[in-house]
Amino acid sequence: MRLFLLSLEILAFSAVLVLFLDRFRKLCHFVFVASLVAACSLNFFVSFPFLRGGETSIFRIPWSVPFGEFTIGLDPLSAFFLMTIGCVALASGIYGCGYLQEHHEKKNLGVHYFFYLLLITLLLVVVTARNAVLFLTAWELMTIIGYFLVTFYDEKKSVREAGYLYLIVTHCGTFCLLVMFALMGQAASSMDFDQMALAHYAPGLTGLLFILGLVGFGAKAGFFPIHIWLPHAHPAAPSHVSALFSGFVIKTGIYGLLRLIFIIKDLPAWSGPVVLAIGGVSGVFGVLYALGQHEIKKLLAYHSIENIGIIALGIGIGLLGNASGHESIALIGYAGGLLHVLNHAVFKSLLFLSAGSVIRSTGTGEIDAMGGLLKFLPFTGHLFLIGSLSICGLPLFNGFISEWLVYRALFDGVIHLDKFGIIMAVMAAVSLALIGGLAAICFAKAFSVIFLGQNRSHRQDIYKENPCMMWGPMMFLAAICVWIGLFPKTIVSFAFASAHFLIAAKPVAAQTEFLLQPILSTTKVLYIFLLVLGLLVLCRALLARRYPERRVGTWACGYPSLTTRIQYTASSFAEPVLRLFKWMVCFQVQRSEKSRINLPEELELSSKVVDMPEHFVFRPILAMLRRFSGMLLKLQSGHIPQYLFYMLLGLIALLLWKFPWRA
Amino acid sequence: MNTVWIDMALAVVVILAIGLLGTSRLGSIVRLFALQSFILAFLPFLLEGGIGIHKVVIATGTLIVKVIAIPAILFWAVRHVSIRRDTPAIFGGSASLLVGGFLIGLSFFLSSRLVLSGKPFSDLLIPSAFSTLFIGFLVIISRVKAITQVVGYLIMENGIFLFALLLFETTPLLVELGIFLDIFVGVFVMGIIINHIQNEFDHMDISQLTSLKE
Amino acid sequence: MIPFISVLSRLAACLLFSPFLLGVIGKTKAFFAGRKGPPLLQPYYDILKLIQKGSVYSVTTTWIFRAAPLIFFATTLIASFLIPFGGLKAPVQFWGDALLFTYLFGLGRFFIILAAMDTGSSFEGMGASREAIFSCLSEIVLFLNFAALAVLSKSFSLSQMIGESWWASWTVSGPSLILVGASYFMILLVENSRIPIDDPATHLELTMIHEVMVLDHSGPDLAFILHGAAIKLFVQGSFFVTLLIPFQSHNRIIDATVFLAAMIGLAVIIGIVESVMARLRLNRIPSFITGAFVLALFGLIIAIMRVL
Amino acid sequence: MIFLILGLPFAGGGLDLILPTNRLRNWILFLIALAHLGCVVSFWLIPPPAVINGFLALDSFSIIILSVISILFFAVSLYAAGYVQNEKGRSNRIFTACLLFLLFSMTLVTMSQHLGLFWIAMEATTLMCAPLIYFHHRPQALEATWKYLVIGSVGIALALLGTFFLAISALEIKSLLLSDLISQAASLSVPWLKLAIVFLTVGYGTKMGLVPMHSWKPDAYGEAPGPVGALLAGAVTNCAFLAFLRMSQICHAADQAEFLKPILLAIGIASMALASFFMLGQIDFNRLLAYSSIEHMGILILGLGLGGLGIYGSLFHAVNNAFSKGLIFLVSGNLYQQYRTKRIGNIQGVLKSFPFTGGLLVVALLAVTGIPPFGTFFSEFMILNAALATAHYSLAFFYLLFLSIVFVAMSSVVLKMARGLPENREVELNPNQKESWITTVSPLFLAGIALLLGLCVPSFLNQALQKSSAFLGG
Repeated sequence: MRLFLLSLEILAFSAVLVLFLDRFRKLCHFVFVASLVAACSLNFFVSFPFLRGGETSIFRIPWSVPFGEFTIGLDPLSAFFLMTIGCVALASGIYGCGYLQEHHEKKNLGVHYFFYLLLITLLLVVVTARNAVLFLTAWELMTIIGYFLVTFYDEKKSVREAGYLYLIVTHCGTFCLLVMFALMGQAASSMDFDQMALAHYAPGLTGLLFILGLVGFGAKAGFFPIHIWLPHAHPAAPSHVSALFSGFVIKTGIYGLLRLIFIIKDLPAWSGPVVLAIGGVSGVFGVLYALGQHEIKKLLAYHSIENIGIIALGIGIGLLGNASGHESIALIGYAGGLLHVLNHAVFKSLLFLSAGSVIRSTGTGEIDAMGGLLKFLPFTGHLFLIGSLSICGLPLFNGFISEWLVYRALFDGVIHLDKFGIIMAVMAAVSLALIGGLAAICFAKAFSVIFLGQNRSHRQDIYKENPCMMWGPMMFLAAICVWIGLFPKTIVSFAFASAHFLIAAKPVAAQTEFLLQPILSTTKVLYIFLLVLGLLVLCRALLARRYPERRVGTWACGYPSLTTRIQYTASSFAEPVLRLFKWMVCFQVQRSEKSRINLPEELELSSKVVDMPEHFVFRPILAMLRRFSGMLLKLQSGHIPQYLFYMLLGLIALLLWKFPWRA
Repeated sequence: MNTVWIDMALAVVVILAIGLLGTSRLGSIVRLFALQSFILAFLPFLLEGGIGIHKVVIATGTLIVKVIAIPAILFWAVRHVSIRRDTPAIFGGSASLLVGGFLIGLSFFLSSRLVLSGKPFSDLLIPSAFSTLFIGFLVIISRVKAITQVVGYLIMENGIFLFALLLFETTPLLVELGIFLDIFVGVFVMGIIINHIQNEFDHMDISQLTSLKE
Repeated sequence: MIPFISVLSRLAACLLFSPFLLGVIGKTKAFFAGRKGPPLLQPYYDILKLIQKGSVYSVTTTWIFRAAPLIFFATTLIASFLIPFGGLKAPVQFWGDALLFTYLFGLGRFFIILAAMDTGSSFEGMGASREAIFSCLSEIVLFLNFAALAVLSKSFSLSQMIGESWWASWTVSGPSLILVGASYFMILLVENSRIPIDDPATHLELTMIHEVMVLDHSGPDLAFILHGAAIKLFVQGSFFVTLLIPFQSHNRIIDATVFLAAMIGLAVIIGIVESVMARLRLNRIPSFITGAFVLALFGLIIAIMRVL
Repeated sequence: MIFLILGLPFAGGGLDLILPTNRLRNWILFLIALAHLGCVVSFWLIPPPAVINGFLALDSFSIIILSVISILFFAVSLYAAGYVQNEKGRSNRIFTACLLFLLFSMTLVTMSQHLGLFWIAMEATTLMCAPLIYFHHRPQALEATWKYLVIGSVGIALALLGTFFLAISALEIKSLLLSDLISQAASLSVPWLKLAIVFLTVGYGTKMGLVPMHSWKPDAYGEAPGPVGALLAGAVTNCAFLAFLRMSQICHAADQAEFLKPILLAIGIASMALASFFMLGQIDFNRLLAYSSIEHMGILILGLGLGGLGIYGSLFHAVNNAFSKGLIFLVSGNLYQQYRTKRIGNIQGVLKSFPFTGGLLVVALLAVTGIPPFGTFFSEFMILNAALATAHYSLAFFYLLFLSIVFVAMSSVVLKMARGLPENREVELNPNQKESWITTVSPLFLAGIALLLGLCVPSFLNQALQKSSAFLGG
C-alpha cells in the first residue's frame, strides 16, 4: 500500500513540475518519461501480491468535506485494473513524447504533459477509491481533464465540437451516478463502499440502482445507445491520448459496473440478460458501423464499442451464472470479461499508436488514400498486423484467450442453465461469433487496404518510418500480446483471482487448476502448430532453391497498364456486408450529381453509414430543446408593465394557493 | 365621533386616488398626490389617545417628506419635460377608471373574506389601504411617463402607510423615520435617473425603453 | 507406443487419402455428364506437377503472399488433429477444442484473404470480400450446430460430442441430429466452395469466390493450397460422417474400412449434388446460409426440449 | 465594536465624496475593505455583544453572511482599482462612494435583528446599487437601472407590507425584534402570519431574483460592470437570502414550517426551470451569468424548502455561490475590458490571447457549474441527498435535469470563447490592453477560496453552519 501511495505522489509531483518546464524541452521530456516509468513499474510491483494472494488493504485519512473521507483500498479487482493502467499508460506516454516532437514550437507541451500525468493519477485514484464522494470527485475530474487532453488540436472546429460532445455526454451520465451513490449512501447510512457492501437493499431499490449504474457507467464505457461521443472523440484526439482513452479510460466504466456488482450482492434476476443484450447489441452494431467507416481512427473507435460489447457479454453471463447459482459459470464469465479488459487495453492501444504513426507518416487518416505501406513502414505495418490479429481473436494472440474464456462461460451456460438461460446463452454465443467474424472482415479490410497492394493516393512520394521512440512502446505492447497469447497461465490465473474476489468466494487451488487445464492444452496445440509451420517453411525454402522464381507485374487479364485505381478500396470491400445489414446500419450510397448534364466524365460514388442513435435520437432532442427555449425567451420582452404583471400574477397565485380563505 | 372623521378621511384618500387615475396632466398628478399625503399626515391625530410626541413627529415627518420635498423634486423634473401630457399605454383613460373601480370592489371583497382576527378601529381602514395599494400598482403598470410611475409607487407607499396606522404604538419612532428617509432617498434617486433619461432619450416614454430583451 | 502409431496412421490417411475425394467428385460429375472424365488420381498428378514447377510472384506482394499458403496448410493439418474419425481417438481432446477447430480455419482463411488483397488486382479483391462475408455467416451456423451438439452430449469437446458411442443417443434425439447433420452438410458446401455456392471449375473470374482468391498463386504455393483445400474437405467431411454413422464396433480394421467407404459415399453425394444443381446467384447465397441457420436453430430447439 | 464596523464604511463613503483624485479614493476603498475584513475576523474570535437593546447583534447566520460579504468586497475593492483605471478619464467618485455605502448597508442588513430595521437596510442596498449599475453611462445601462429601480422598489414595497402584516400578527408581543418573535412565537396570530409570509416571499424574492420576480436581473446584471455584477450576484442576493432565513426561523418557531416549505420548493424548482431554459439561447455573456445566478438562487431556496440536510447544503451553497459568482463576474469584467463587447460570438481563443483570463474563465465555469474540486459540487450533492431522503424523487429528477441543461448551455458558451484561435474580426483588440496584475490577482484570490472550500471545509465554518442549520431543524 505504501508503494502505491508513493507512485501517486511521484505522478502528482512530476505533473506539477512538468507544468513549468516547458521551455527546457529535453528536461521536460525526461521528467515526463522518468515519472511514467517509475509510477507504472511501481504499480506493476504493487498489484502482483494482491492478485496472487487475494488479500486486501485499506488506507484511510479524514477529509473534512461533507460525507467525504479519503479512503484508498487495494483488492484483487482494483489490482487487476492497476496492472492494465501500468502497461497502457507507460506505452502511450512514451509514444506521446515521440509523437508530439514536431508540435513543440506551436503548442505548450508542458501543459499537455501536466494534464496527462494528472489523468493517470486520477485513474489510479478512481480504481482504488473506497469512498463514494472521493470516487465521484476523481471521476468528474477525470472527465474534465480528459476533455482538455482530447482537444489538444483545438484550432480545428471539429475537434472542439467532439470534445464538447464528450464533456456533455459523460457529465450527464455522472448525474445518474450521483443519484445512485446518494441512494446507496442512504440505504447504508454511510458513503464508504465497505459499509455499503454490508447493507441490505430492498429488491425494488437494487433494480433502480442497477439501471442508474448501467446508464452512468455505460455513458463512460460506451454501451450502444449512449456511445455517441466515442466515434467523435477518438479521431479528434492525438493518437496517444485516444490510445489511453480506449485503452483504459472507458474501462473505468466497466470497473464501476463490477464494483457495483460487488457491492450489491443480490442483483435482480433480469440484470444478467439485460447486460447480455447490451453486450450483444453494442458488439454487433459497433462492428457493423466500423465496417462502414473510411477514417482509420473512427474505425478503431467503433471497434472499442465492439470490444466493450464483448466484455459486457462476459459480465452478463457471469451475472446469469451467479443468479442461477452456477458458481463456475460466474467465475469463468467474470474472468473472461476481466481478461478481455486487459487484452483490449493492450491491443487497442497498440492499434491506435500504429494508426497514429501511419497518420504521422502519410498525413491523412483516410484509408482509401493509402495502400502498400508495408514496404515503406515495416515496423508500423507488422505491429498493426499483430494488433489486428489479436483484436479479431485469432489463435496465437491474446484476443483468442479472452474470447475463448467468454465462449467457455457461454457454452457452459448452454449446457447447465435452465431453458431461458440456454436461449440467452445461445443468442449471446451466436452474436459473439458474428462479432468475431465481422471483426475479422473489418481488420482484413483495414490492414490490406492500408498496408498491402499499391498506394492509392496520387502523390507517389516515399513515406519515411517513424523514430524508434514511437515503435519502441508499440513493440512492448505487441510482445505482451504474443506473451499472453502463447503463455496465458499467469495472466489467466490473475483474472481468476479477481473473479473469485468478485463473487466473494475463496479461491480453491484444485478448482482453478481444473479451469486452467483446457487453456494449457489449447496452447500445447498452438505450439505444435508453430512447429508444423516451421517444418513447412523449411521444405518450402528447399523447393524454392531448386526451382527458379520470377517477379513480374500482377496478372491483369492482359490489359497493358495496371493503374492503382482498379484495386479494391475499403468501401468496395465492405459493401457486400453492409448491403446485407442495410436496415440495421442505414447504409447509403451517394452518386455525385454534377456529371448529369453533359457527358459523365468523372463519376464519383461514395458510401456512408449513419450512426442511428446519434442522428435519430440525440441530435433531434437537442434541437427540440433549443427551439423550446427560443419560444420561452419571448417572455422577456423588455416592457416594464409586463414584468410587473408577472409579479402580480405570482402574488395572486401564492394568495389563492396558500391563503386561509374563510371557508 | 372620531370614527366618522376617520371614515371621511379614508374615503377622501380613496377618491383622490381614483381622481389621479383620471387625470393625464403631469402637474395635476403630482398635486393630487401631495393632497392625499396631506390628509394622511393628519390621520394619526384622529386616532384615539390624544396628541403624543410620537404622533406629532410622524405627522411632521409625513408633511415634510411627502407634501413638500417629494412634490418639489417631481415639479423640478416636470419642468424639464416639454410634453406635459401622459396617456395611459395599455388601455384608454376611462378604461383605467373602470379597472380602478373593479380593484376597489376587489379589495372590499378581499378584506371581508380574509380571516383576520383583531378588530381595527374602523372597518373601512383595511379595504381603503388595499384599494390605494392596488390603484398605485395599476398606475405603475398602465402609465407611460416615468414621473407617473414614480407617483404610482408613492401611492402604493401611502396605501402601506395606512396599514402602518394599525400598529401605531408598536413600531418605534426610529423605524418610522427610517422608512420615511428611505422613501425620500428612493424618490430622489429616481428623480436623478429621470433627469438622465430626459437628457439621453429626450423623451420619457417608458414603452420605448425596450431595447434590452431576448 | 500404440498412440504414436495411431497418430501416424491418421496423419497418413489425412494427407494421402484426401485428394482421392476430389478425384471421386470429379469422376461422379463426369459420369452424370456422360463423359469419361479425368482419372481418379488426377488431383495427385496436379499436386505433384505443381510442386516441381517454379513460382511467379507479383512485384507488389510482400512476405504475407508467400506465407499465406503455408499457414493455410498448417492450420488445416492441425485442425485434423482435433477430430476423432474412423474409430481413432483424437490425439488432443479437451473442453472447447471445437472453438479452436473453427478459429484455426478462421486464421488460415484470414491469411488467404490478406494474400489475395496483397496482389492489388481487383479480381482477388472481389473474391476476398465475398469469401469473407460468406465464411463469417457460415461460422455462425457452425456455432449453432456446436451448441445443439453440446446440449445433446452435455459437453463441449469434439471427442465427446461426436466420438462417443452414438447408438443410445440416436434413439433419444434422432430428429435433432438429422437436422444438425443437414445444416452441417450445407455449411460443408459453403466452406469448401462446392457448386451451389461457387463453381471451382469455371473460367469467369467475376463469378468465382474461392478460386479467384488463389488466382495469383503458382507452383508449390498453389500445390499447398490445393492440398490444404482437399484436407479441409476431408476433415469437415469426417466430422459429418462420424456424426451420422451410428455404431461403433471396437475392431479397428472394420471401423477404418467403414469410415473410408462412408467418406467415398460422401464424395459421391457431393458429386451428385454438384451435377444436379446450378450455381446460385451471389445475392441468393445469404438466403441459402439462412436456410442452414434455421435448420440448425430448429435442431437446437428440439435438442433443448428433448434433454430438459 | 459593531459601531466601528458600521461607522468605517459610512465614513469612508463620505470621505470618498470629498477626495479629489482617483488614486486616493482607491486607497480609501481598499483600506476600508481591509479594516472591515479585520473586524469580521475579530468577530469570529470574540463574538461582539448586542447593541441598542438588541437591535444590532450577530447570530450564527449573520456571521456567515457577513464574512462572505466582507471577503467578496475586499476582492472587489482590489479589482475595482484596476478596473476603473482602464476606463480612461472617468472619475470614480460616485463609484467608490456608492460601493462603500453599499458595504455599510449590507453590513447593517446582516446585523439588524429588528425586521423593520432589516427592511430599511435592504431598501438602502437597492438605492446604493442603482448608480453603480449606471457606471457605463450607456443608454442600455440607463434603461437597466430604471427597470431595476422600478421593479426593485415595487418589490420592496410589498416586503414592507409583509413586515407590517408580521407586526400586526405580533400585536401581543409588541415588538419586531427577532429574539422576541421567536421566543413568544406561540402568541403570533396565524392568518396574519401567513399573509405576512406570502408578501415577504414576493418582496424579498424580488431582491433575490426568484422566478416570477426575476425579469430585472438579466437587464441589470447584463449592463452592470464586472465588479458591481460580482457584488450584486454574490453579496446582495445573500442578504436577500438572509431575509428568507429569518422568515423560516420565525416559521420554524411558530411551527408553520409545513406552510412555508411547499412555497419555497415551488419557487425554487420554477426558478431553476426557467433559468436553465433561458440560458440555452443566450448570446450575451453577462445575461447568461444573470440566468445562472437566478438558477443558483433557485437551488438555495430549494435546499431551504427541503429541510433537514438540505438546510446545511443550501447555507454551504450560499457561501460557495457567492465566491464562484464573484469570480465569474470579475472575469467577465476582464473580458469586457479586453474585447469591449459582451456578445459571445465575437470572443474566441481567450486562452491563447490572454492566458490568465482564459484560465480563470475555465476555472470559473467549473466552479459555477459544480464540478468536484469546487465547493458547489458538494453542496449540490447534499441538496440532492436531502431531496432523496425526503422522498421527493420527481423533484430530484427535475433538479438534475435542469442542472444538466445549465451545464450544456454554460459549457458550450464558455468553451467556445476559451478555445480555438483568436480571430479578432470586427472587434479591434485594443493592443495596449495586456492583463494588468490587479485585475487577475483578485479573481485568483476568489478562485483560491472556492477551491479551498471544495477541498477542505474549514472547521469553524462547519460548526457555524451546523449551529445555524440546527436553528431551522436541519
